[in-house]
Amino acid sequence: MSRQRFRIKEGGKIDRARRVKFRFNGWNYTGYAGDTLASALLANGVRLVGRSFKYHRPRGIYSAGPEEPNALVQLGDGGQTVPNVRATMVELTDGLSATSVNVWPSLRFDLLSINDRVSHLLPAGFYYKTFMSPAFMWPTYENWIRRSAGLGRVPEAPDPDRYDKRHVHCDVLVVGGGPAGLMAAQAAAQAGARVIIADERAQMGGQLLASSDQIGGQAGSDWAAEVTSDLATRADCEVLTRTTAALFGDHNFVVLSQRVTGHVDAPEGNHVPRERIWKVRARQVVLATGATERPLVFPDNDRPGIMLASAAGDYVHRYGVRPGRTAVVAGNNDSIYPLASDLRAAGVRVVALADARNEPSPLAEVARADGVEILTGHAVTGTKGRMRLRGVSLAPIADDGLVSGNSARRFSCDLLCVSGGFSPTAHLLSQAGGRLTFDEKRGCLVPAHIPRGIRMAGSANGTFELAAVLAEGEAAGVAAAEAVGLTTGALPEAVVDGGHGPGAVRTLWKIVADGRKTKQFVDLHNDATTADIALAAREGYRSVEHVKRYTTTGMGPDQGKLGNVNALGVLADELGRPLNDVGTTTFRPPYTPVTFGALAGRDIGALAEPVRTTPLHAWHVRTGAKFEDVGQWKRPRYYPRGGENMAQAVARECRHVRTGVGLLDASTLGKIELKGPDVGEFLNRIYSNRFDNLPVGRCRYGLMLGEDGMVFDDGVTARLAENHWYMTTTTGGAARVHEWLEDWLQCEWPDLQVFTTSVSAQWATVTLTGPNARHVLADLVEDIDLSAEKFPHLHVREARVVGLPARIFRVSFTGELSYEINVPARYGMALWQALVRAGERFDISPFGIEALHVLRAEKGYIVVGHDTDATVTPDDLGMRRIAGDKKDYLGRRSLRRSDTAQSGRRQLVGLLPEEFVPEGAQIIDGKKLKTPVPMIGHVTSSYISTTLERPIAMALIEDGRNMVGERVRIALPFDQRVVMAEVTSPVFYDPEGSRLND
Amino acid sequence: MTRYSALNLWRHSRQGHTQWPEAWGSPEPKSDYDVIIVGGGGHGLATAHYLAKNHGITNVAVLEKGWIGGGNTGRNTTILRSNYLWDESAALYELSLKLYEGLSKDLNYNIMLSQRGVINLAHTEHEMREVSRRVNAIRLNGIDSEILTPEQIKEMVPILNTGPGGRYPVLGGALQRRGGVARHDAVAWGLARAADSRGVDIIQNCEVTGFNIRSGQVEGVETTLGPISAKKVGVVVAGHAGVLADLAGFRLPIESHPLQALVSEPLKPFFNVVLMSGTVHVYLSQSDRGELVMGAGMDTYNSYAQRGSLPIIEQMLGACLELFPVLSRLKVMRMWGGIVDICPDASPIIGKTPVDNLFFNCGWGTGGFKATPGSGYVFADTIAKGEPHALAAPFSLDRFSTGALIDEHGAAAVAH
Amino acid sequence: MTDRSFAQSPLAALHIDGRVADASANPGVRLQERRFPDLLNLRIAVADHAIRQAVGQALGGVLPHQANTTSEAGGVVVCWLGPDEWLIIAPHGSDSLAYQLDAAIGGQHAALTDISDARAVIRLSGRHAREVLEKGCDLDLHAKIFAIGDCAQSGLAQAAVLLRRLADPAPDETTWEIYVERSFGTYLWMWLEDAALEYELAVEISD
Amino acid sequence: MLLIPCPWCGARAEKEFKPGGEAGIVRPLDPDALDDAAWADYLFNRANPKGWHRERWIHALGCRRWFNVERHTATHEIRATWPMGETSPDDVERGK
Ligand SMILES: Cc1cc2nc3c(=O)[nH]c(=O)nc-3n(C[C@H](O)[C@H](O)[C@H](O)COP(=O)(O)OP(=O)(O)OC[C@H]3O[C@@H](n4cnc5c(N)ncnc54)[C@H](O)[C@@H]3O)c2cc1C
Ligand SMILES: NC(=O)c1ccc[n+]([C@@H]2O[C@H](COP(=O)([O-])OP(=O)(O)OC[C@H]3O[C@@H](n4cnc5c(N)ncnc54)[C@H](O)[C@@H]3O)[C@@H](O)[C@H]2O)c1
Ligand SMILES: Cc1cc2nc3c(=O)[nH]c(=O)nc-3n(C[C@H](O)[C@H](O)[C@H](O)COP(=O)(O)O)c2cc1C
Ligand SMILES: [Zn+2]
Repeated sequence: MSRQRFRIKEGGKIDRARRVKFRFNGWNYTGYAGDTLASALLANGVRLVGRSFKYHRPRGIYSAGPEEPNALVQLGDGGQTVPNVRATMVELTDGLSATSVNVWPSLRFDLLSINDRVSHLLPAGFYYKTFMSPAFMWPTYENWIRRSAGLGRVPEAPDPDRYDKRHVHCDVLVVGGGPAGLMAAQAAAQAGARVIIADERAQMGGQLLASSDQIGGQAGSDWAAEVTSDLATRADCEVLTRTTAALFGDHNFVVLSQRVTGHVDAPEGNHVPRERIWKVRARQVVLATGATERPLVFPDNDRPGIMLASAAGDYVHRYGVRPGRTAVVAGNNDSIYPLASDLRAAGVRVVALADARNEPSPLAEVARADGVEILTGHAVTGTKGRMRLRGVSLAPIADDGLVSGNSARRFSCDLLCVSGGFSPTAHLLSQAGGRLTFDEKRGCLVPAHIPRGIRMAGSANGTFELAAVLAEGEAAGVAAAEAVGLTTGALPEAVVDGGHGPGAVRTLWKIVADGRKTKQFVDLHNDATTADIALAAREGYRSVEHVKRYTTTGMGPDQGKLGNVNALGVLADELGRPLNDVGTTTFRPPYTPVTFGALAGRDIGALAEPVRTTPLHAWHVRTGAKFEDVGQWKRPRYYPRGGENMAQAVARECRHVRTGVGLLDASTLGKIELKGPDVGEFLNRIYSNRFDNLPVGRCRYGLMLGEDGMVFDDGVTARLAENHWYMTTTTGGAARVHEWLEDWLQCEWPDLQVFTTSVSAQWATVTLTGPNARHVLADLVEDIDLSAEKFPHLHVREARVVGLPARIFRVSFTGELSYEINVPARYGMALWQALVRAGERFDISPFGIEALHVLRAEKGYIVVGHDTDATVTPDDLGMRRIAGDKKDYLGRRSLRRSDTAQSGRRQLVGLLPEEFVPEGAQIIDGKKLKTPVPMIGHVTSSYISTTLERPIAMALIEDGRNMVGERVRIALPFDQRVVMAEVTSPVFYDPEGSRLND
Repeated sequence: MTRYSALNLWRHSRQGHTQWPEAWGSPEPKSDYDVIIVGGGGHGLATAHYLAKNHGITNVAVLEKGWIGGGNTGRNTTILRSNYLWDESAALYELSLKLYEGLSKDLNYNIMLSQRGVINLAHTEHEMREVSRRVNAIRLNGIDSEILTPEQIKEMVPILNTGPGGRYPVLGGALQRRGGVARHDAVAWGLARAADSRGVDIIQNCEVTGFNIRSGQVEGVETTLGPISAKKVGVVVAGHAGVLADLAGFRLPIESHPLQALVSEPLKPFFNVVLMSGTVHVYLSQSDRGELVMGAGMDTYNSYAQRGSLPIIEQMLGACLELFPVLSRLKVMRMWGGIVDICPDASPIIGKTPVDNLFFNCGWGTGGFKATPGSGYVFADTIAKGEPHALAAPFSLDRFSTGALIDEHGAAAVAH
Repeated sequence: MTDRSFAQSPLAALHIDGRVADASANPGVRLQERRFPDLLNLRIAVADHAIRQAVGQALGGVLPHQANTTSEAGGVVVCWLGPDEWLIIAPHGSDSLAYQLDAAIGGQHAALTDISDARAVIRLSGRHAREVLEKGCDLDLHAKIFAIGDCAQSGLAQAAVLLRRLADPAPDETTWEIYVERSFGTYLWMWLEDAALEYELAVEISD
Repeated sequence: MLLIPCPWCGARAEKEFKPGGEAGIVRPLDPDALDDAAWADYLFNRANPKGWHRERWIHALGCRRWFNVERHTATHEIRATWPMGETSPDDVERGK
């Protein structure tokens, strides 16, 4: 166990009282609560943490934040393993275990580092130019490419953790808890606004935690803590740490992703989610997301031990870690001077500071006084060391980035801190539709167009001096509050000590050195180099979007947070065009990667989608029904008895209905009440057949067509009173039909006096059917005469059944004498049980939808969506009779279109196949099965009919009605054979309808 | 054209790859072309390629308002298959798949075609019926297609949740083994390079802003780079078809909607087929670079914004985790949208328009990447001859008047 | 009316009373089924002021005309559902109300529909009640925006609901009634239980 | 995710709504008077503009009213919403 040799004696925001044990690549280490995995590894002197994506080059920790391109690890194992985690963002907890990704067999000895040796054969896009012949080898090559790509491993077990979501609304959302964000939040909160402030990191404070800047005479970090706790105590203010604003959507909709557990002080309880998505609808948004420091591009700029200057500051101040022993600092702006001093104070020897600018900085004096050798007009021109940095070369650089002669000086060091300037973190602004422009003086892309309702503040806006950052934050908070109609007074003025900005920046996109052996990485993550960009430009891939895709710059998990601006610069140089001409690639969500689990939330497992059940569901379950999913509904498919399989149960259930009596739960049917004087006229337009002449007390089957003339729903509608109608729809069509009716009523025919109300759930519907149905019901019903004369087919009655108020319809989908009995849903179970009891002496049996389908097919009744798709007209179904031409109705005109009106379309017929054929089987023209085989139709429904004791089917066949009596071929291509079938009328059973009229 | 080959790669490596020629040039537009193709997506480039290759028409310009391949060609989930229900569709998509099978060779550009098999899951009896109908028809059309049992699917996709009690139980599925994926960018770039090598002008950053139409006949286009005349104009602009039709003075049965996709962070290979579930809108494959590439459903409102709404993504990921519970800890790396051109019958429109010599090819909606070479092939033929290619004829615009729609809605809710 | 003991509430299959036992000692959320309220759906044309007035009178007040508000008189609550639609919530057994309303309508064009069995009604209260709702509902439920007595139709999780805010039972607690289509009742209850777990849950004896 | 001001209920999240396509398409009073092409125009052809679009939405999870929206299809900005059957605020201003 190592001793944290690189831990500074004092300081940092870590809790030195709490030691934390962890493992990395199988070795044991300790760190402190408050550490990240990265800071703890550095404290333990671990420099080599991973291998690069393509060339498998040794890599170390490069940053201290979400932009980390190198230190990606696999956390834990089993269900809880997490691939591709940034070590810089993982808070250290006891027992944490991590391994490097993309290495084999080990981090130190990685076989695929051979790629680095043959990298001259693997320039950008090499795979497009090779592996083409012989063609049969490509799958092998592809396999090899696939195996060498990719990073972490997928977990092997389901995720044991919970994820959750929350919708919130606020007046002002502040993203970023640095000085700018804290000021903005404070100003807005003081005005009485509902404020949410979110920061990705574990603590509020942003760069204040990583510097020695002071505000109001106290350490910046203390100031931040004070403001934060003040905000946290306010009623309408939500302070969210460890919360990333991941997505900026339309109309100020911002998605935050919060890490709730997994850190030392995480909330307790096993139902607490691991992550929570906050969906924020903000009236105003302040983006105070700071800036990301840019790397410098120079030969071999990727060795372990090279890191961002601000990251070095972060490790010193936030974590009390010395990121190295001997350092060189290099940059193109003022920020490196305070860093050099800070490093020295932390006990790091700073042997040289290379400032690319020729003008000495006013800040240089302090560093010089500290004894740091300052080289102006110099840049890094090379580095040494493979598994870790051993030294750097610094040389004077001409205006065009050319290294002048042989003047390089070598410095031994194990740490190189680089600063290539600062890029405002404007991802969210871009997602929201904002635009950026390159500012030469500040050397960065700054907001140029900011959409309404959004304000930029601080470094995110290209403002880098602390005093100005604070002022801008406050102004943004005040303005946001005012925009929602609130007023606020000024906050107490904060006097700043330190907090210098970068000053004038000398942009230097790459070093022009000779020697092809070295690589200058632009995208550390994806191993894209300046040579790759040059190659892309040379080959004609000149649009910045082409360069991105050809070189894969910016396409890794860091999405170019570090590399993109440098890549633009390199490309602009290459094309000889100003950077603003080159433009940027598109910023896309999420800002940093978000887990699938969090975005799915609790809509998984049993809650993935609602399970809808009828009032009789518990009975079906108790009776052992097998269910079928129909949309979101669970419907009993069949009720096996004893050891029955489905076919046996269905055959028995059919027999019960045909010879005795059966009982079906039809509660899922859609039901709509229509009231008003114009319902009859309305239905005339909605249904293809006429309804206004339907007498009170009767019901009628109707077909609904889309305006394209195709059948889209069917059902029975009853007239309960002069102005009171009751419509039933298919189960799946219930919601759609109701919307359809309202659509026409509200938008097209507002003059019609019709009100619709959905009552699908109000009624439990039980179908009692079979020759004995009347006998069963007779015992239970009061008030009405059930005789065929008094209550014939297609009539409706209101009555009491076992004392329950009921609406009874004589409609039949089985072909037998049927009663559809509707009672208020609360009494559904009472009714069902009463019917079961009363039916005992007739050997009543419940039956499921499978038997129903057999029974209805025997009668030739269609099921919309089963025997039809979106291409079937009433005439195709043989229902021209109820789709006449006497009145206009929806879809009618379409039936007259030349193709739709032609004869010989696919028409519904019955089939008597010689053996059972599967639904979906195709009916073919001709004898041979040699492809392509002409097809003339397909089997829509197919069953073994118990009643007819033979297979029957329904089919849509070209000109089918003219083929009745002929024999057709049904192809079974898997068995390479055909089955013959006779074309018949689809009505196989009781064509006169005597049974249902009984 | 410098041939691409391993040998040449090695040769060039000795010059530090500094001597590679341009894959395609960037010429100034000429004043006059035989054919102008509007839209430098895969379909437009393929059209130009086949005009030159099959018909010897090389005085052709492809006008692209942005960068070639930057439309839906550059933002789709790259699923290729030809298992369509209706004969007309099956023939067209099968032509395309066949062309894909030889495309790397034809273009001398590796499009990284990966025929790892496409599985369509069925979660309900209804979907099983659809699978049966479709697979039967496809097989009889001579196209490879199989029905799989849940056990067979589990064997091919071990991480699939086929356990009892799942909200989306897997009852079976359809498999097309020749289906797969291809690198979208490579398809566009390879076609561009091949067309360029035959003399086609590829002109980027050139937006068509109007048509010059005289007595019902197109004579050229207005562009941001000035007017250009042409004997014939073919418009292949996917989501922007409606905009261009408006410029030409007619309306189309097309609406533009955002369709979203996302990629996860890259992972070691673990998923070796292409899997689609139409009802729950999950479409996924793992790219050669290791990301999971996933398609989601379509936003139902009109939009040209190339981004969609979050609920679509949430719904897709919920369903995805129900099917693949082990993916919960993966992370979304990037999400984006494309503008798809939706036709009422989910089939494309290829051919003549009310304006003479002006041809449109659009309406591929959520599923046209797989059609890229086939579409270009028949469209080039149609433009060259002035009459619809036999395979394109059923997809003419007047089917909306006659009612002879080719309704693929039944075949897949979203046809990736 | 038939004997109430025949009647099954929409959530009967959950045996809610059996879940009461596992209550936490200091629950942040309480759940309860409100059983068998009388529910009437009422539609009157937007411009039909006369019927509105007559119906309002029959209800002992006025029909709320402001969106997303309720009115209450004599234990009967009327929720605004839309410009021509209201939900009337009355205590169980208010049979005469429907007759009075029918009388007020008097054969004119309006639609009064009994939907007492078409909804499951869940009451949610406690310190964290609002947070539970916020997990699945897009509405702004802040006390200042969604006041006591307000109502709104929206989505909760994957179900369509009517939400109604009742008086606060204690200074830091809120109470809500959720009306959902009966067939979604079990789903929504399970969803609410699951959502409430992190705040500790108590199930109360049904009303 | 859009925030859509329902003319009746106020601003609500997109999830509560469903779009119904281009607004103002009137069903021909006498369909028989139309030839196939004219009927197809009513049935299928849409303006589908890139820019301001007048369209119909229904507040499906709210008041269940259809209404009109004027929305920009490239930026998604919503300029106005108004009830079915009424004139758009814009047209009112222009005295249409
Ligand atoms: C998220 C998503 C997933 C998809 N998944 C699949 C899938 O898995 N499988 C599949 O087969 N298909 C898929 N598709 C569909 C497929 O991407 C498209 O159908 C296909 O790429 C269309 O190609 P295209 O060349 O016609 O159009 P595009 O590639 O869009 O090209 C059209 C070009 O026209 C240009 N243009 C537009 N207006 C003008 C103008 N005025 N002047 C000049 N140029 C103009 C555009 O800039 C664009 O480059 C998907 C689509 C999306 C968005
Ligand atoms: N020395 C220099 O040259 C120099 C240069 C630049 C900035 N600075 C200093 O940096 C500070 C700038 O202050 P500031 O407030 O603008 O920025 P900041 O960097 O201090 O704070 C920004 C905060 O936003 C958070 N953040 C970024 N994106 C986020 C997202 N999507 N979701 C959630 N959180 C996110 C970050 O975690 C960070 O804490 C000042 O102290 C300034 O002096 C100094
Ligand atoms: C098949 C496919 C794979 C992709 N893989 C990646 C990837 O690995 N990394 C990445 O950043 N983007 C990836 N993208 C997304 C692109 O970066 C980009 O978002 C997409 O092409 C749309 O373009 P736009 O975002 O520039 O509008 C991929 C896109 C497709 C179509
Ligand atoms: Zn509304």
